[in-house]
Formats: sequence, structure tokens, C-alpha cells
Amino acid sequence: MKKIAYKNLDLLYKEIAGAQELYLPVKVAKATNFKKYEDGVEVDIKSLQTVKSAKDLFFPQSEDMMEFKTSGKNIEIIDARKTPAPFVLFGVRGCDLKSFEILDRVFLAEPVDTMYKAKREAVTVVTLACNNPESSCFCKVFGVDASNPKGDVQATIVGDEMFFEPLTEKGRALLDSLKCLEDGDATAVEGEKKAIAEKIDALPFVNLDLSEFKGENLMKLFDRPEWEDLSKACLGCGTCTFVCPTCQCFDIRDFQTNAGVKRFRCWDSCMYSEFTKMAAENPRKNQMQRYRQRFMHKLCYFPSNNDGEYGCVGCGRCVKKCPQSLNIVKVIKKLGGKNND
Amino acid sequence: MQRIETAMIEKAKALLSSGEVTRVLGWKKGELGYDVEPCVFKSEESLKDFCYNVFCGANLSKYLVEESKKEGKILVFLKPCDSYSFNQLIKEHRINKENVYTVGVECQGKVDPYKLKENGIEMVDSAVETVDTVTVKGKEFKKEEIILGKCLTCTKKPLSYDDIISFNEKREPVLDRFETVKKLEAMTADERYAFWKDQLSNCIRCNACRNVCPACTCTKCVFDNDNSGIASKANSDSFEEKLFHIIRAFHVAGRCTDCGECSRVCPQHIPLHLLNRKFISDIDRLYGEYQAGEDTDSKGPLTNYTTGDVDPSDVFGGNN
Amino acid sequence: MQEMNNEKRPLIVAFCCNWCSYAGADLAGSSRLSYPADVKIIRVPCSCRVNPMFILKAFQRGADGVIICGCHPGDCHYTTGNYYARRRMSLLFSMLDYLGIERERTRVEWVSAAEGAKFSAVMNDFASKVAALGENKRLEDLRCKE
Amino acid sequence: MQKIGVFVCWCGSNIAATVDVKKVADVLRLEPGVVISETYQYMCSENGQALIRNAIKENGLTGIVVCSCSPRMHEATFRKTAESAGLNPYMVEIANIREQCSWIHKDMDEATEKAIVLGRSAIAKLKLNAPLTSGESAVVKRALVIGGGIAGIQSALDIAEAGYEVDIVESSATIGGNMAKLDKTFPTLDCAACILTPKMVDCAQNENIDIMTFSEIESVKGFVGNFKVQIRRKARFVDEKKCTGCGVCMQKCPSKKGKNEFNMGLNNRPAIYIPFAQAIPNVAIIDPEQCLKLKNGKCGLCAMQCQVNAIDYTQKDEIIEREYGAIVVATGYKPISLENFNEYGYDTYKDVVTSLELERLMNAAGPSDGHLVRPSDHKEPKVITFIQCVGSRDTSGCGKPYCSKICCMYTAKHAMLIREKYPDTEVHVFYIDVRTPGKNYDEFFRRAVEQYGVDYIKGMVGKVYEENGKLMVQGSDLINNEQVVIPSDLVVLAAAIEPNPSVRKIATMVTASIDTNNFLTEAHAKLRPVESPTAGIFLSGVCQGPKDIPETVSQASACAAKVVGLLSKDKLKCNACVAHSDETLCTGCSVCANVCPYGAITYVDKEFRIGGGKTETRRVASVNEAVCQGCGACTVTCPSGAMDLKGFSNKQIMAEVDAICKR
Amino acid sequence: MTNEALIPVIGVITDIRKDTPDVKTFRVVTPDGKKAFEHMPGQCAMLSIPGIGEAMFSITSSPTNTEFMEFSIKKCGCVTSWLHACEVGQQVTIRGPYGNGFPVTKDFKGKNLLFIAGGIGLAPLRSVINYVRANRADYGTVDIVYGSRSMDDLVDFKEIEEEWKNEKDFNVYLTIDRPQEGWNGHVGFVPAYVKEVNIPTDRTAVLCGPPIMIKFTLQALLELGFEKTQVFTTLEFRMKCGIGKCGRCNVGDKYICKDGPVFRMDQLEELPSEY
Repeated sequence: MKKIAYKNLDLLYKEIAGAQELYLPVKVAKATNFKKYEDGVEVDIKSLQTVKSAKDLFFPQSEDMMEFKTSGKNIEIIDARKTPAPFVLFGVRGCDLKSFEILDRVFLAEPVDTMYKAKREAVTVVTLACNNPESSCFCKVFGVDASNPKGDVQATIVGDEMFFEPLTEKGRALLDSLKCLEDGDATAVEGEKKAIAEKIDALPFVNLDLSEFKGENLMKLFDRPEWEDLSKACLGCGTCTFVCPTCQCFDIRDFQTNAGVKRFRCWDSCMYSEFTKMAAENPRKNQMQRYRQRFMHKLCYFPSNNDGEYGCVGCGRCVKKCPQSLNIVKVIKKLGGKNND
Repeated sequence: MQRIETAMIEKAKALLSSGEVTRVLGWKKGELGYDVEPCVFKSEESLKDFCYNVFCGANLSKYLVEESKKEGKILVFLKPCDSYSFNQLIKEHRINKENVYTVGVECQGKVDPYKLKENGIEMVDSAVETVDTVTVKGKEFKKEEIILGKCLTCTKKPLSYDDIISFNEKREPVLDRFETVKKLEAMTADERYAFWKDQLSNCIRCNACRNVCPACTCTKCVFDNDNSGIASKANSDSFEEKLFHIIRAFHVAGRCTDCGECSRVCPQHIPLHLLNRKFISDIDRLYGEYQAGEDTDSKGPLTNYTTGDVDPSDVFGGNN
Repeated sequence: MQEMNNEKRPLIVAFCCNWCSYAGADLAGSSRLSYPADVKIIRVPCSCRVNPMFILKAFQRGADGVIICGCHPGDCHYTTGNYYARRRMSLLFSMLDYLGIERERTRVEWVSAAEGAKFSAVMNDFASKVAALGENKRLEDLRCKE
Repeated sequence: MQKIGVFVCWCGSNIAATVDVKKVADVLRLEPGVVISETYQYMCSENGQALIRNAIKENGLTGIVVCSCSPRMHEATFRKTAESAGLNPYMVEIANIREQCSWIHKDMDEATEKAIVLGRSAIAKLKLNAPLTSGESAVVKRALVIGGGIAGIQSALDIAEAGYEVDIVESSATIGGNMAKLDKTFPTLDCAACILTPKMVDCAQNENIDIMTFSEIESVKGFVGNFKVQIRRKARFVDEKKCTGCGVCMQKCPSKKGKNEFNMGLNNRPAIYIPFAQAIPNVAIIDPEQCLKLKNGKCGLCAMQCQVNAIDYTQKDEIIEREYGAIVVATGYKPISLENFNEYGYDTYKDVVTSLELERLMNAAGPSDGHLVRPSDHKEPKVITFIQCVGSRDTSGCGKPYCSKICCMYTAKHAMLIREKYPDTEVHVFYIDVRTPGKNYDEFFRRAVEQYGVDYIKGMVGKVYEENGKLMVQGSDLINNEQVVIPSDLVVLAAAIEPNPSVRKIATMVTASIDTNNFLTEAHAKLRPVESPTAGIFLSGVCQGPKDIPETVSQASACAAKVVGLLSKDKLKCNACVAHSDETLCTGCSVCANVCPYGAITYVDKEFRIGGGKTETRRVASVNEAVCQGCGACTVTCPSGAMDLKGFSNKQIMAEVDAICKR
Repeated sequence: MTNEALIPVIGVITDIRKDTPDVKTFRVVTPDGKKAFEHMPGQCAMLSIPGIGEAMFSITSSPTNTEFMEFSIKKCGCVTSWLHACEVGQQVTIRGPYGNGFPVTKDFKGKNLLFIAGGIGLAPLRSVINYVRANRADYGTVDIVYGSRSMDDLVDFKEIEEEWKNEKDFNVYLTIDRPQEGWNGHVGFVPAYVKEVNIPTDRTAVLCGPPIMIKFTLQALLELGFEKTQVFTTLEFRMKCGIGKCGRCNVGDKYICKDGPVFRMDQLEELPSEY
């Protein structure tokens, strides 16, 4: 167990960033997101949640794949994938950590997504326990312990100190390399964890009933009339998708540069009306169908393909960010099971 | 202020039961108090979830583009600012007015849940509102501490309605709506560039601003249309965030009623309304005051001209 | 302010209306009134045909300055086109300025078919002002510059 | 796959001297889609065109790019070439490498590089061109002539002679214009009235001609072949059909203090008057400013005297609407106002007059019945000094930069006539240059100097001032290099002429372009001098530029020939580059109709399939292709990008931008 | 296979054949003249033209063809229009194979087969039909019912007439929607023709064509006494990645690009009808 005074965190950041790239919650304008640590940035480590989730680091919103050069009828393909240097992702909360497992199930399944994999392998994750969980948090429903997230290094803020415990070899190596840390005592951390766990138990959504969401109910859930009302106010924007730590739909697009064509992939959203549109038909014609797809995917389709693992981590970002206050909690309460009433 | 909600429910029930309307467009209670959602109520019974309180910030007028196409009349409750959007949509032939029964409702400013949170209040069971204050969880706030940015500068008066429910005189705005625009104009170009670079770099292109905007009702947006030449899905380069927001603001210039929804819904809190307000302020300054949505028949400033209009070289205000 | 070196000349896109300014450019040509080769003209029927998209696209693609030329107000071949263009461009350029984009990178000029000399003078002046600003960094798309 | 041909013109040495045309062709040959790229000395020549035609046929080209002079010069030529080889004429793009490249750049490398970029840009645009076909519209077989001076009269007569109906709209009460005020005409010295009035009578008697005097153009809508014009027939308070022009009313009218416009205000006329003896129509008109009846209701003498009851004090302006296939603008000129030229004392001294006033003073029908007297005391002037170029060739900003062209000749005429009639009169002329090109013109001028002893002094006049009852004209004599002061009895100013001020309003209405001096712009200075760039609008007389009577008449006739050529067609091809709306994108929001100057956009409810076998009805914009002139205002105002312009589509212009910016 | 699968290889179009007014068949090999990759009947490949886009097409040629791959492509969107306009020698990019393909080695093996196609729907079936021809001994009788709008719209008409009709135990039934000069064959819609021919129910059926045809043909087959478990079809859906990650072709718990595009009718019934 290591520790550092809260007020000296900047020293820690500087030391880490001196050796490898460091990504952590940084506030720019009025919003906090994971960004690269550089001199002068405003680190916002206490912020419970970044707007965009940490998936951005492995599956960025936009990522070059290849380039094409054409001359006459000929095409030349140039691989544009970059090999990432080792980096530290600092301040990941339990929910986001859990989302990595879910993304892994998609991107590391055969055929493996090499772009994603390379970044997953390059990272050392420093998690941070949630001292002040919010009412929109319901990670516990999905088996996340926000007081005890198990990254390569587990960090916990206790009073005016931050404690670090290595949980993997990678984590140990990172901590061993840092000279600004001093040895710490585990007792205080245990106490804090317990306190956090109690706070979590008191949150309003921690007892959501998910019992109805299972593979065999697929068609039954799909045909539930409640979808109409649930989705009524949906604008069809991509806010929920883009702030979601587990959404992984993407598009592959070409961009004509002055020199050739860049092919990149970027986040897409199943909430967009163009998502499934083909030349003549669109299998999901209305917003209700698209809304249903997103939640059915997270709560039913994904678990039925992934050993019952849900495609949601209960981070509550969609609860906070939906422009019209629609969210997965409302869906679960309506369709999840009897105990939600 | 509970009184107005009761009056609205009564109105809705009366119109539903008389058969004058078949549906009611209003707001529905949420799970955490502040997460009120727009909703179409189809029966008197369903109105039990109806609410009208300090969290009903959402502008309902855009839903009417689709709803007014449907069979049967729909009752809609419009706050003063929503009614401007409604008028503008009527002007642009996007709403079938025949199918809409409008009831104007009083608004004394709606609460911004983020500001509540900054003040340490997270979950809300009930909020008690007076014209100037809101009391949440026993804590009394002045309106200007916690209402939405768009409400701080609101001068909108209720426009023509089929009916109106209002018990109090409207609050005066707390701020001049062009104050921040002026502040930005007074900066140097470098400072302005730095300001917008920071703000727009947060944009995740979720399209919430566009999809919520009552002026953005295109069948297919140019940014979704691969044939438009500027289609894009993500800001793959910082240029694209600028392109998106400049073009979007330009497309709604002269049509934007300044309802402020774009800024309210931005997950990254980008003050997008400052772009629209820049256009509004320039229009007011250069071509005479114009409030989109104030009427349903005037020509907008960008589809109009006078022979003596200012030359583009002379438009710049503020600092270089 | 960085000076452009010789290899990287400024690139200027000029949208000229067919009836006045394009003809003015022709007159500048037939009068042998030179202006920098950095100026490349795109012919449009009227200044009101210039969509803000075109202007932003030009900057994206690497233009360092964009100028729109049309008939003098009141002289539009289509009667009113340049009046609309005047409002649109006023607002757009004011917005670009508001975003911190250098004012000198954009311009609107009214050049009649008879004003070959003016066309040349305007282009010389605009090109030198743009050159003085250096490369367009604030509205660039790095992907287009690789 | 597209097959594009590139044709690079040398234009003799015009292009080839500064642009390496061979290199341009070689580089452009490598562009994707280009299958042939050639150069030729004169691409517009018959041989050059044949080269293009053959290349199109042999290679099955789908489009061609011609790198040559301005498209304003030869786009139409090459479109015809393409068409004759079976290619759609709109599959042609021109890269302007002469006016916008070779002629303005000196460095060969630089010019060549730019020419290549311009060529690429044209290729990029061409790749997105679509074959276009023009619609057709019918031609209304009637012409409108705006202005009833000699230009308008001649044009109208020629058009009418060819068998087409033509209306003359004249703002004053009679046709005849400035020429009717002239005394004699140079260089033959025949009397203006003698040659003009028969033509005026011809107009009045020609069945095909309808004269509307005291009328103005209110609005012009439509397009070539189909103009709809509103004409305001101003109230003249006399029924034109009833009035016989007997003139009794003029004698009885008690209010006789109106300035006689025809005599340049040098004498007065009654409130009811016929402008001059040979006025057409020979009909009286009441000046409401002077008429006692109209001003205060008391009088009515003229109505009592009128045998045919033609007087109608209640007459109101009337607006009539007519349709025309072509419009001739013949609005003529007026002398400039001399307020900027105080040094000549025009406003101060009665005996400083303009040349046009002198015409009236010398005219037998003028205020002094042809006896040349000075306005102040009606005495015969003994020393007359003419000052040339008053406001002409003036770059100081007070006057006009151009030469008014007619002054040298009419001054020589005046001097000669005076010396002939009053041989004891001394005549001096201050001039900058004497310009007398034209048949028998210089001979005429020399006669004035040599035969009539007119004193020509090369030099400018500094000022005119009064001293001892004489007008002292102080000027410089550049030949003798001295200052001279000439005590004169009468000073005549050759005031510059400028287009009639109404022309600007009319130009706007008919969407004709106009230059900085308010002269209407011709479609081509040399090759299309009588047409405006706006189809269906033709230019006759001084409205296009200063000219004398013979020139005016020739231009008027040329103009008439063009009008007749147009009216003789039954159908006209419409503009092919028109706006069109993509109905799948259009929301029917109506902003486009707001900016359309031609009212070409309307809205219709249309049914659309929305998938799943369902349909919905939506309001969408629809463009009348016969009316659309292709300005593109609607395309930018449309937020959804539904409105686009054929031939200048968003994609085409953006492709040009891309191509230009590629480096 | 890794996600290198998203990185394509170069393909050269070596032959373009115009089948119908709006269908062309493209032959594609690698620049060194080889097949880009091996595949099974019913599998798909992603073809792309840089700057225009990428689209999924079923591979029309049989896996038994060792020299090249063929794609029969109907002109309907951006990519297809571009392909239709290009010339022999044009390079494209290609990646694949994607999808499950027809169960030629399992469910089909040893069975009598019935192929029913409408219009361009023959394209994916051509691959399996020619595979069956190449492995004739492994399968029983083959019936083919194929219909199109008109004679000109019958894809691969020449191959059908000259080769398939002469194959042993092959019965080919052709039909067009409306009577046409020069056509002596059957006239009428495919579903009706299927019933008319009255094919014995011991066949394993494969359906491919426009949704409306699939719907009515399935009905016809059921009326004839077929079970849903006997009927296969292949779905068309918008796909991007081809490897079950981008989410676009997700329907229910299936990814059409990975778990499909071939489905048995009874499997489809367990999926939401969003295809």
C-alpha cells in the first residue's frame, strides 16, 4: 500500500507523465473528460464521472484505419493503424472498469480487433473508488463494487490522502517506479470502502429487478407495448450512445484528403435514423424501433450471447445526460420485473 | 404554483372528455424528481403522471411536427418560449395548426438540474416554487441561482393561444441576453479563438443540439446526407466541429427563436446558444430588431434585404 | 505573424458572379492588369449562389483566404441576388470573426464588369493581406494538409 | 466510365507565350477520366472545332474541357461544337487560361501551373455535369420601346415595319425627345424638326405602333419572350382620344407662368398646353402645379372652351398591364446639372447658357422666334464665348470621366451658324481637344475655323465673372502660353451629357446591368453592342453610351433588327441551368420562394412512399423552369440542401474548390 | 483471422458481363491473378472503392471455381452505380469471406434440393447451384424455380439454358411476370408457379429474392406441405464491418454478417422482424 497527500497529486501526475502518457479526468471549459495530462491542464480527479466514458481510450470516437492512394485504375492500400505506446489511465471508476470487460467481449472475440487489443494491452489502469456516488448510480445492480474497483492499481481517496494498492504485476511495476509515493497503511482504506459501500446501498436504484431480461423472453420483451410510451420523447440523438461506456456501434467512413482517401471508423448510434437505412428500405423505420433496439441489445440480446452478462454497467450517464430524461432505468422499471414497482 | 398544474390537468381532462382533443402533449413525472420527460397522454387516466413544475424545461413544440400529422386534434401546453418556436414552425408549414389546440402556460423560469447539483442537491422529491424562489429539500434558492441559462435572459411574452393558464405576472429577466456575446466580442481574436477552441473541442457530435432544435426539422440533415458534400458523423478533425456548428447556426439564423434548448441539452455544456445569439445580435444591430417566431407571416432577415444594407466589410463589431 | 515562405504560397479562392465580377476579371485580363497567380477564380451565376459550405470547404481544403465578388448592390443581373449575398456574407463573416478567425481572410467586394482595374487592385490587396497573415491555422483540416 | 477530352488552345501567342500549353495538355492527360488531351493554335477556328468534333466522335467522349479564353467569349461556340458532334452542349466546361491566366501573369512556370489547376478544376466540375436540355417557352409577338426620342422612334418604326406590334412608352407629354429641341443638325445643317417630325408622324400613323406619352414603367416581370409590364399612364387631365389639339384652351388659360420645358425654361407657357406645335400626340396636357382649377377648384375656363369636352379634371393615374416579347431601352440623355461648376457662373449669370439652351435661342420656334438675343436683356450679343468639355473628360470627380462625344461638333455648328447669320459677332471657343472623327466631320470643323473665322483657343477656362456689364471669360491659351480674358456678351457651356436618371430604375426592373456612369452595359462591347446581357432587353441610343444622331439612328435600327429576330421565333429555348428541388429532402418550409426574384417557386402537396407500403403527403417546392433564371438564391437559403442548381450544383462547385485547393 | 479482416486486399476486375439492364457480373482476382480467398457457397465479401464506399455482396461464383470470384451486382446505390460505370482493369478493394454460407456439407448433403429465386436473388444461389453441380454425387434431384420481371431481367440466362438445363436430374422452371414477345415459357409470379409445379415435399428448399416474393413463396411451400425447418433463405441487411462488431446488422441476438446471412425459416421466426 502506497499513498500521497492529495495536495501533492500534481507531483504524481508529473512523474507518471514523465515516463509514459497519462490520461485522466481533465476539465476543459465546463466539461470533464479523460484527456492527456499536460502542463497547465485542469485535472478534475474528484469529479465522479467524466462526460465521455473511458472507452474513448481504447475505442476512440474516430480512428484512422487505412489510407488509399489511387492512380488511374490502380489502388494502393496503406495501413494507418498506429502501435500505441504504453500509457496510464488514471481515475477510472468501477463502472467504467466493468465496461472494459464488456467491450472486451466484443472486440477481443474472434476475429480480434487489433486496434482495440493493442491499446488494451498498452494500458495500465488506475481505478478510483467512488467516495460520493450519486442518485443516478446503479452499478451495484450489475455487480460492480464502486468501493473496490479492481484495476491494475486501486486508488482510494481517504481524507486528504490518496492510497494506492497494486493488484496486478503491471500495477506493481507502475507503483514501484514512482518515487513521490510513500508507504501507507491499509486500515484507513478499508474503513473508507465500508463507508462507500453503505452510501451505495442507500442509493435509489440499487435494487432494480432485472429478472425478466433473459434470452428466452426475447420475443416477449420485444413485443411489449410499453416501448411506444417509453420512447415517445426520444429525439433520436446519440447522447446516450456516446456517453455510454459499453456502446460500441461504429461506422466505417472514407474521407477524401488532398492526397488520397483516408478510411476511418467512428462511433455510430443505433438511435440514428440512418443507422440501418439501405438504398430502398429501412428495417427500423421509426424511433420506437431504434429505441427498443438499443435497450434490448443491452438488456437482452447481449446477455443472451454473453453468458448472461448485461451490456450495461449502471454508470447513470444516460440518466443524467438524456436531453429529454429518458433512460435505461425507466426501461428497467417498466419491463425488468415485478420487484420494480 | 401547484395551482397551475391542477388547472392544466383539469383543462386536459375537460378537452379529452369532450372529445375536442384526442391526445395531450405535456410533461410526465420522472424517477428522480428532475427527470421530467415530454409525453403524449392518451387518456384521462394516464394524466395521473402529468406534471408541470420547475423541471419542465423541455420545449414541446417540435414534437408537433409529427404529432400534428396524425388523426385527431392534440392539446399542447406551451410555455412562452415554446410558443415562439411553435409560431415559427407554423410559418414554415411544418405544423398543421388545424390539428393543434394550444394552451399557453405561465413560466417563471425552469430549474437547471446541474445547477442544483452544484449547490449540493441531487435528488429531488418535490420542489416548491414561488415567482422568485424555489425550495428544494428544505433549502430555499433564489431563481437566478438555479434556473436554466435560457431562463435568465428570457423576455418572451406569451403569444396567441387558444387558451391561456396564467396566474402571475412574468418575472423580469435577470440578465441582458447579449451580455456574453458582447463580452466575447470585446475580446481579442486570439482570445475568442482560444475560447471556442476549448468549448468546441468537447463536442462529441451526439446531435442532441440539432435533434432538439425546433428550427432543425429537415427531413434529412445535410450532415447526414452523403450527397451534401459536408456529411460527417464524428469530428474526425477539429475542423469538423467548427463546420458543424457554424453551418448549423447559419441554417437556423433568422429562424432561431432563441429558445435555448441547444445549450440545455448539450452533454458537454457547450454554450451553443452563444452562436445563435451572435447571429441574432448581428441581425438586430445591422438590419433592425427581429424576433423569430413573433409572428407567422413576416419575411425572415435572411430572406429579406434593404438596398441600404451595411456592407460586409463594415459589419465587424468589437475587437480584432 | 509568420511570413509565408516561397514554397507555401497563400491560396486564395475567389467566387465571382458571372455577370459582373467574372467579367471584371476578364477585363483585368484583357487590360493586362496583373494580380498574383495565387488567386483562383470559381465562376458562379451570382454572388447569392455562394453557399457558406463552399467557403468553409475551401478553408478546409487548404485555402488561406476566400473572397466573394459580385455586382454592385443594385446592379445584380438577377435584381436582388447580391442583396441576399450581402446579408449572408455579413453574418457569416461576422460569425467567423466571432470564432476568432482572422477577419482579413474573408472579404466581399463588388466589382462591375467595367472595373477591371478594381478587380486587379482588390486581388493584389487581398492577396498581400492574406499572405501577411500566414498559413490558415484556425480553419484548417489537418487531414487535408498531410 | 467517363471519357473526357481536354483541348488546350494557344490562342496564337496570347496563351502560348506565357503558358506552356503542351505541358498543360500533358499533365491534364494524366487526370483520371481524361482519355485525350490536345493543343491547337486556335481552338475556336473552324479547324480547331473540327479537331474537337473528331475527337468526340473517335473517342466517344462523354464531356470536354476547353482550356482557352473566357467562357464569356466562347463557351457558346464550344457548346455548339459539342452539340454538332452529338454531345450534350452542357457537357462542356471552359478553363479560362487567357484572361485569368496568360494575360495577367508573366512568369511562365507560374502561369503554367495555374493553368493546370484551372484545367483540373474544370475537369472536376465536368465529371459531375449532367446533360441538360432546355425547356421551351412561347414568344409574345409585341415589343416595348421605353423612350420616345429619335432612338426609340427609329427602333419602333423599324420593328413596326417588320410587321410586329410595338408600344412606345414616353415619360414626357410628347415623343421627339432631345432631338426635337435642336435647331440644325451637323454636319449637313439641315433642320432637326424637318427630318424628325415626319418620323414622329409616321409613328402616330403606323397601325402597329401604340404611343403612350406621359407614361412610366411601373414594374417589369417575366423573362425573354414573356415580359409582363405594368405601365403607369399619368393623369394629363385631357382625354387623349377627344382632344383635337386646336389650342383654344391654351389661349384662354389664365395661368401662364409655367416654365416652358420644351424651351428649356427660357420662356413661359400656360397651365394647359401642347408641348410644341408638332407634338405627337398633338394633345393638350394640364400642369397640375399651375392649373387654378386643380389647385383651388376655381377656374375651369379651358373645360368651358373645349368644344369636344376633352378636359377631365378628375382624371387619375391609370396602370395598365401588357405583355411583351422584347424590351428596347431608349431612355436617352440629359445635360448634367452644372451645380458643380460654379466657376462658369451658370447659376449666377443669366447670359451663361448651355448649348441646348442656345439651340432654343437660335430656333425659329424658340422663345425669341429664332432671333439670337441674350436672355438677360434680349439684346444681340456681339461677343460669344463657348467653353468646351464642361463636365466631360473630367477626372476630378465633379463631372464625368467620359467624352460626351457630340459637343465638339455642335459647337462648331453653333459657331458657324452664328457667324453666318450675324457676321459681325465675334466667336471664341475654349477647347481641350477638338475631336471630329466621322464622315465629313473634320471638314465641317475646319470650315468653322477657316471659312467662318471662329477663334479656337486651346486651353481651359478658369472662371467667368462680370465686369462692367460684360462676362469676363478668363482662361489660358496653351498655344501662345498666356492667360487670356475675353469680355463676352454671351457664354455658352458645352455641358456633358449623362444618361437619363430614370434609367437606373428601369435597369433594375428589367434586370439589365448598368455601369458606374449609369450607361447600360451591352452584352459585348464589340460583338453584341445593342443587346443587354439580360436576354430580351435591347439598347438603343445614348442610354448605352454617348453618340450623335447618325449613330443613334444606326444603333436604333440595329436594335430593331435584333428585336425582330427575336419576335420572329415562335418558341424560345429556356435557360437550362435552372434550380430544381429534391423532393425527398424538401420540407416545404417556403424560405426559397421568399428569395426568388422571379416568383418561379410554388409549393405542391405530393404523396411519397415511406417504406412498408405506406405513403405520406408532404408539401414540397416546385420550380417553374421557364421562369427560373438560375441565380441560385434559393439554393443557399434552403437549409436541407434540397434546392440545387443545374449546371452549378453544390457538388460541382465543391469539386472545383477541392480541385483548386489540391496542391 | 484477426481484425486485419477490416483491412482489405486489392482486387482487379478482369471481366464485366452485362446480365440484364441493371445487373452486371464482375470477375475479380488479386493483382497477381489469383483468387483473393477461399469461400463457401452463400458467403459474402466486402467490395469497396476508396472514397465512394464499401458494400457487402454475395459471392456468385462457386467455391469450386479455383481461378476467380464473381459478383452479380444490381445497380441501386452509390457503390453499385460506380461499379456499373467502371471498366475492366479497374482495381477495387476486397475483404472476406463473411457469413455462415449455406449448409452444403450438413443439412443439404444427400438431399433433394429446391432452389427458388426471384430477380437478382439468383446471385447467391448460383454459387450453391454450381457447387452442387461440381459435387453432383453428394446431392439428389435439383429443382430450380426462377422468375423475373421480364426475359431481359433473368440473370445468367445463358448459363441456365446451356448448362443447368443439361445437367442430370436438374429441373429448371423459368417464369416471367408478364407475357413478352419471343418468350415461349411460363408467365406468372414465382409463388404461383411453385404451387403449379407441385414440387414434392422431400426437398430442402432455398429461397432468395425480394421480401414480398419470399413471403408468398414461403406461404406456397407451407401449403404444399413443406416444414419451415426445410426452408432456408439468405437475408439482405446493411453491413459495415462484416465481423459482428459494428452493431449495424444486429437483429435480436444475431449478427446477420456473422450468424447469417443464411437462416432457416424456423430460426428467423425466433428473431424480431427487423430485417
